Amino acid sequence: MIDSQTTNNPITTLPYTPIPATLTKIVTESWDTKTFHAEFNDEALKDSFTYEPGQFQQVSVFGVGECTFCLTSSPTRKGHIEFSVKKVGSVTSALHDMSEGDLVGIRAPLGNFFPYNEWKGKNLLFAGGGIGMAPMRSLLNFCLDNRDDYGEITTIYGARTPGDLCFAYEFEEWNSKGKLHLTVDVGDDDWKDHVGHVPGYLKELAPSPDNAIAITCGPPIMIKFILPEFASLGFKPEQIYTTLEMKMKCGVGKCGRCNIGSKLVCLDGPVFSLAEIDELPPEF
Amino acid sequence: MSEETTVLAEEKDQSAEPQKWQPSILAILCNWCSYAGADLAGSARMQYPETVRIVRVPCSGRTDPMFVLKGFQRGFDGVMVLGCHPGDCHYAKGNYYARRRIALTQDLLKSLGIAPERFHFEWVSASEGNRFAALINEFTHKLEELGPFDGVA
Amino acid sequence: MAEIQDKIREEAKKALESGEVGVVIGWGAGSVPFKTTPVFIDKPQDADKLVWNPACTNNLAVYLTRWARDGKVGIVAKPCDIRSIVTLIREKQVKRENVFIIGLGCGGVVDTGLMEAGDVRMREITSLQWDGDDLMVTTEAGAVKVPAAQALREQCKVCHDRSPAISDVSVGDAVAPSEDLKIEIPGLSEDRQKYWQEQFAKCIRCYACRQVCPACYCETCFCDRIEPKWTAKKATTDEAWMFHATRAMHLVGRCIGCGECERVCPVGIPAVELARELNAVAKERYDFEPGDPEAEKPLLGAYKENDVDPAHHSE
Amino acid sequence: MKDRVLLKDKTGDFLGFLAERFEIVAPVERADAPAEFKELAESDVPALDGSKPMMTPKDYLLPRHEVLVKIDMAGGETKVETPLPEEKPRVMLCAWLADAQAIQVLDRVFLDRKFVDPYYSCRRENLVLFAVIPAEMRWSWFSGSVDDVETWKSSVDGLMYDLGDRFYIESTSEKGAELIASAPLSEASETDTAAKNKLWDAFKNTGLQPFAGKALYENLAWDDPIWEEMAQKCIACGMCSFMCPSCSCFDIQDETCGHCVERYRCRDTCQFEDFTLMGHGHNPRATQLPRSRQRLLHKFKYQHEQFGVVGCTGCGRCVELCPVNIDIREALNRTCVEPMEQKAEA
Repeated sequence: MIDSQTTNNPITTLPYTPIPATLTKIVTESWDTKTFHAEFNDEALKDSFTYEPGQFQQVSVFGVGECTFCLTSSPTRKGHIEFSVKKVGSVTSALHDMSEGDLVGIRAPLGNFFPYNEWKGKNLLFAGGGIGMAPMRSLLNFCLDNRDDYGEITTIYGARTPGDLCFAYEFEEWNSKGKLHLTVDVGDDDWKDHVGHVPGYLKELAPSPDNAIAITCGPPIMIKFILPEFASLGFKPEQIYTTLEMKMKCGVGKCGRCNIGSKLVCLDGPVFSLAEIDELPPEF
Repeated sequence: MSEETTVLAEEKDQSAEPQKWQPSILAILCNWCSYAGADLAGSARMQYPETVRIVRVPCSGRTDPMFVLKGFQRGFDGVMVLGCHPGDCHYAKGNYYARRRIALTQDLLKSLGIAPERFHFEWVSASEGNRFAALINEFTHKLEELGPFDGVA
Repeated sequence: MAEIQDKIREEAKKALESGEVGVVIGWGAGSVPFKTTPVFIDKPQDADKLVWNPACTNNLAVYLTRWARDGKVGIVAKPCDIRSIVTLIREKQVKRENVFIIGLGCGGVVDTGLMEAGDVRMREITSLQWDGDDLMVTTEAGAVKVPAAQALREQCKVCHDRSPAISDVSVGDAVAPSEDLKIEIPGLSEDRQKYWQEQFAKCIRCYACRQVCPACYCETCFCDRIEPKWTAKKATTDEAWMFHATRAMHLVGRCIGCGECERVCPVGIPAVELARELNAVAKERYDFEPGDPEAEKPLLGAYKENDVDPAHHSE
Repeated sequence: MKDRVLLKDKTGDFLGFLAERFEIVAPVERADAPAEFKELAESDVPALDGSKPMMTPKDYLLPRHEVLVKIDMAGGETKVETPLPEEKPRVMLCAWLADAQAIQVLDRVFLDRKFVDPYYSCRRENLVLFAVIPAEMRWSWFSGSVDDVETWKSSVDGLMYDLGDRFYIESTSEKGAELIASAPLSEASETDTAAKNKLWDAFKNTGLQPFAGKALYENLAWDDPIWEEMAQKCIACGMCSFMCPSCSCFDIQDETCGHCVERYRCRDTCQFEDFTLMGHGHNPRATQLPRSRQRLLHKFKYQHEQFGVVGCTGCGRCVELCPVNIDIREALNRTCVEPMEQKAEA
């Protein structure tokens, strides 16, 4: 288990208390999505803060409320943390209105993480759609930074239009250290890559399930269609991982709203293998 | 937050007590008459207490009783609603609807045990800048006599 | 009583068999003999599950906005429930042609809380029946007679309209209005501000009062709205004050005084009282009664040029 | 461990003894409303005999409104403050045994998991807990049907049995034994002990249901027609959860006042539509049916799987208070016992 426990991170003793952090950089990813870079104001915490790919955080806009975001940066790249925000509700809108230098509150790291230690020596296949790339980006960059531990690292990333693709500034790295396949539902005049949905593209690329792990994240509709594709390629439920999303308030297993059956997404998740999901009642 | 609630939240905060206590008043004014009346009072440099917080509504008919209740919940000492004289509504009949609603709001406040003097409803036209200032002064005096509102809780 | 119950079942069966309605909403036997529970009968052979007894308290009109939206439903209704239906029709929440009303005359229903405060041992009750003006409580040990004044719900004691205002079929005889008793609420006549503060301090914000109320039909209640946030979710006295005061205001001209909100309140807040007082004013000042089928427009959706002028009231 | 008795006319002395050592938390009588657990002030009249309906002890341990964090942003600086309740020795008197057992469920949620809830823990850590067995059991109780109530005795430090003119005080922990040994109490006679045993048997056998002793968590079905039936009737208020001694779901909200933000928690329930509604509009429990199912499955299945304890302790409040008489006992009988009987017949 990860050791936020042994650090000086107050979340272990005061789990509801947000820690002040400053937005150091705001990157506009698409028309409705921004990525925020934040640094803890407390220098000691800034240095010692550590997390694992797949974990999430609660970000506060004081006076408006708190919202759940995955940590989209990789723990290998220290000093600041990143989270990507799609503008949908009151907190996300308030975040979008903020500027560099503004203050937020952060409670992190929360939840479980991708079992990357068990995946050493394997080929990794990332298949993401839209904002679903955010939780996978942490793991992807982590694996690229520990490149020698893994076999092939292939990414299939799709969005509605070219303008909806996030993290374009990292595509080069993803494609040089691994292999990146981009696709959009609707292209434009400049679009040279694939056009079509992620599940269809996956079928076309037909990666081998041998010694491989597939990680997939995206809108529910994409997940619904991609799972059968993985199955027909020969991926077993134990080889497929995703992160689940539920409404959360506390993030620490108390407030009671993120349960799926007897599992709490905030404590037992957000990372689940398909084998684990198959055991859960169909209520997410 | 909507405009109304923002106003309510901020105004109450700003009206933190000066040395001598002055009653805080929430005044909900129709855009076409009393708000213009207040404007007139202002441009004519008429004196009235600065502890009045004005919320402009398009018509007294827009005055949801919730505005009044929220004012009392937030601790205003008095709430006032001013609209166009009957027959003069910019939208023909908005103030007639307001009339019933406001009358019943008065009754509700009575039922809740809030002194009826803390709520004031009046018709004020755009030309009655004088009267607007006088009404505010009068209402302020009345509230001074009553003393601070001890709140709903 | 038993004959009325038989007639209800018969009418429900007929309406279901003829296909006039797809479902009949009525009361069924409760999980204990002194309670009933709403039932939704959709097969003629199930009509025998309907019951009529002194514990038929629920105002079933609360279900109409959900059930009678797309088709015709039957509803077994007491005169007060019918007043709620009248309001829903007037306010265009339900179409008259979408409800088939099996109307009942009613002398009142019981307040089980009052019975418990008396000497009745709830566990031993086997049935409740009216015996003239008295409530006959049958227990394992024998039968006890409880005078109506001790058993009736407060609202029933002052009920003026004990026969259906409108109905498609009417079951049972007309029932004479009650003598004009008053509801006495201890403490209310003294310091009202303090009284309501004490009451609202108890509120746990479970919203049972709102949910059980046929007149609270809004899709999204003002207090569930995020923007603007009219009341916070927390159960503090001032927020509860805001909730109950606003709800009372929303009920003027809608609340027909069935008292369901008061019955279901787990902490005993007489929530119906504020709306009842306002409606008394509305009756006197505007000659408006929410349960009156003749009143075409909602109270606050109408005006008269010579309405009382509140501006001169406050002078 | 020697059991003792408290003569009711000596209650004042006993409370005085406790007050010197503890903050006393007990149900306090209120006009026209169930008694409420609070720290006993001098003018308060505690309702000690447990005979009347009362609010749950969770209202004390987990207040309906609790400020978690205060954020002061005056002068451009941001100070984040965590106002924790005072830690002090407390004794809680006269919770129904079902309610006291429900505290075990709360403990599992707030103390046992990866994160300890500091607010709950401050009130709970040094709490000595005495439950009451009233002279007469309420009609709605069914504790004996959900669990082996003998095992519940270890969830409390002692039990007070109402024997009419006296309470028989039985200690069930070392802490409890120490306390009653030094308290101003009288010795129990054999008659007292016999009366107490009789009362205990009455509690054990109260409201026994056909589902008693059946492993509900194994038998509650996801696709049972009962969920639809419950959802039809349910008016979606939060009373069953808010009045439940073990329901503990909450919401967190921010409130701004000038330069200050208070972040508080307040009750919430799986019965409300917006409970699981996400910002982008998706709601995994979008209709009443899954919400009705969630309430029962959570108590009888999920919590059992998570903690090995049943979330419902049979206090009967929801049975008594449900505005539309959705009776949890009836639902359990229908979902569990009937299909089992049908299976047996076939």
